[in-house]
Amino acid sequence: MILYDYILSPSCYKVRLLASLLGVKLELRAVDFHPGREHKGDELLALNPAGSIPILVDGEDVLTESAAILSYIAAKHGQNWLATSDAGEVGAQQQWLSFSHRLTSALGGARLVEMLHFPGDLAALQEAGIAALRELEAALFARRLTGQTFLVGDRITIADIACFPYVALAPDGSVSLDPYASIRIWMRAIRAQPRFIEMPGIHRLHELAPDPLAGDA
Amino acid sequence: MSDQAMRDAWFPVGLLSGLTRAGTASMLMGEDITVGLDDTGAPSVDCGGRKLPTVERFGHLWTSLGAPEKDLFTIPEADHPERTLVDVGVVRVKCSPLRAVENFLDIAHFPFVHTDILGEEDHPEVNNYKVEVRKDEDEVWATKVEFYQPQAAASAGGGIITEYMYRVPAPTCSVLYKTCPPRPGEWDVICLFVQPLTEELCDVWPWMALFDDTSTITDLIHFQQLIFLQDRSILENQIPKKLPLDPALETPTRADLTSVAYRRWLKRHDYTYGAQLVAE
Amino acid sequence: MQADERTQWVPAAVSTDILDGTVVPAALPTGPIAVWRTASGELHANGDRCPHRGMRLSHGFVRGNSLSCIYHGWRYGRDGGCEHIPAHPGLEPPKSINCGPLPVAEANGVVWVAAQAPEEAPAEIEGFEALKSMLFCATPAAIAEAAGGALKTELGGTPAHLVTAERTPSETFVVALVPTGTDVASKLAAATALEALRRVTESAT
Amino acid sequence: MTTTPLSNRRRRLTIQGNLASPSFLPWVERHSARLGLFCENLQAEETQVSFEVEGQEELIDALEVGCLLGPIDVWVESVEQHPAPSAS
Repeated sequence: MILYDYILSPSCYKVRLLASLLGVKLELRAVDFHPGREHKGDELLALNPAGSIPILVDGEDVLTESAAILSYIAAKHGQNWLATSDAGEVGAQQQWLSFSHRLTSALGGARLVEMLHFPGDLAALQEAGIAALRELEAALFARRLTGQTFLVGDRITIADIACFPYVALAPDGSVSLDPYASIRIWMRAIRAQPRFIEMPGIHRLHELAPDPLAGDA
Repeated sequence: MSDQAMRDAWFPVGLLSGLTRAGTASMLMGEDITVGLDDTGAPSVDCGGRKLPTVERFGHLWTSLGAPEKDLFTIPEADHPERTLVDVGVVRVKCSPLRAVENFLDIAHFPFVHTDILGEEDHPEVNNYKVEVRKDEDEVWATKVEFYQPQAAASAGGGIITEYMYRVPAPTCSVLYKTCPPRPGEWDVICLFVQPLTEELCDVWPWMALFDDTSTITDLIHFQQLIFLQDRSILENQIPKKLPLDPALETPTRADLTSVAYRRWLKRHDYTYGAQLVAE
Repeated sequence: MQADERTQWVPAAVSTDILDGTVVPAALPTGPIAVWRTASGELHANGDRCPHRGMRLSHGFVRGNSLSCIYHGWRYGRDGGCEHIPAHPGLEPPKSINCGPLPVAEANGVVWVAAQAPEEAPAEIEGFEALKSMLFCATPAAIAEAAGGALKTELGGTPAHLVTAERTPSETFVVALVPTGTDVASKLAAATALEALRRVTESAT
Repeated sequence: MTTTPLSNRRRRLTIQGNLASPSFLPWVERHSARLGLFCENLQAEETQVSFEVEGQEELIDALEVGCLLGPIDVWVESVEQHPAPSAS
């Protein structure tokens, strides 16, 4: 599988993260998104007329929407990362995959304005981002009341991976995560997964590595 | 204290490759500027109807709000024809422009912020190194800086002791010379050029001149953006926002000597835009 | 800040929102703080500023009984004293390098922090426990008014207490308390009602 | 009798520069205390301040580094360390 990738793109990171968690090897093609705007060049527009990344190419299959790519990789390599056939799970998974697009446009939009000089109405993007975070916080709190940590079913799924990066990077768009206790606990549970990988702005949990001083105790 | 010394310094305001006739609205030390090309196609910076002086160098357009006494510094090593010159692009950071430079001069954070790339927790020790202000050039230099790095550059295969030299030739610019794995004896040149928008907001324009025959330009850009963006969440969460010139509420150690030399040099020259003078 | 304000307990977090071995950001009127639990669950609070170079310690990490700064890994113990400086591994740091431990207490499932040690423990509200915290973009007075004139109220049919702390002139930290033993469905209804109260309060502000 | 770690040193620090501000000596003493060090045998003039400290080498180095910057109303030109006679 070839992933057209940008190191600072949270949507590309979703794909790299799921692949890592599933132990799937991706062949990465670095795209000069900023400052080169290579995704708007002829070669990549031929592959994806929408002019966006990520793009996943697997033989004949070409996918350009991150939620679809997550579903595809999970279907091939990690069925338990998808909803079961239970209607409640199917609905919840689709709900959160759609919700992730709101995070992308609101928090991701604020991030592009604040970090990379993209045009946009920052205040409106931040307001929409805060509304989405409050909604997510309320949902995750409700899940905690029933003893659950993740968004769908009783385990981590692609719904969590789809929503995680733009939430974790909200501060890049000057939207604070400090008020959201349930989001913090949920993000920590994702970051604690075996084979979790970082992206700039999302640090690893150093405490999970062996303490270099432990031998001195 | 006046900002005049900083107003007389040169600052990067855009990539030469990105200038347009339409111009781009930007800011320099709190003043609105427009950066672009004039009617003749020459690079131009306008500040409220006033045309500012310009220099084209290192892939960037440079300007000043005042009257610079000195020409913009040079980097002779970067002229080598076999080097790959890399415009990394701009990243906006909500921090003092001086804090962005200070962080660039720091190696002790590598094991915790650039884990498994520029440092690792098992090798955090900072050995003594040499820091001086070179009188003729009036620049801060840190030399014989050595640190263990798991993956020093995009082209690096494994862990090595990397040697660095840091140079501060202008109040918001730093040049890093670093062991070049494919060319023993040569140095890679990695620069951090910072545009002060306000005292607590800056645009950072990293730029590199490397010997690297194996990586693509895009790989090199991604590597540098990866490193720099790992620092962004640190820079935006230091208290206070401005860089303290009085360390009364801080605890610098020998490992912070480059930081202290940089702050001393800022203090000596009244480069205090973005600095906090009295600790609080 | 007045001296008597410094010795006031301020609600900083819900106890169950701070997992063992983690650190979270909070605030006192004196400024931001970091609240953390050791791996075994012991609760601590200190200023949210590493004495080395000012990085917020709430971005750091907890190992065993110590809190480390994410910037350079300086490590602080339960008394706030520096225990280890990675750049100088042979150094035994003096306790005088200190991140400023703060008085901290738990009552009703709420974590209370003060700038200076208060004379008494935080007042218990008999029979209630913390449900959820929420940040309102409103003043404590506006919240009390929207809740019906007092911070003793009901949420979704369940009796509730609201404890509040002004974080900024336009933001208030709120913890809702419901009777101990409230069932899950009623807790959910109370949380939903708290969201509604926030909407009403914020649209009135 | 107290024992001190083997790495302990006793040093005289000599600070030179424009040090006339009355804020400087209290600043040095506060910064020393922050590092767990105690200034003894202090001698102060407008252009030179010197004192002895005893402690771990890296802490004395840290005091030297902190004093190099100092408060905003003084200019420290240099800080030198010399061995000082042992107190014990």
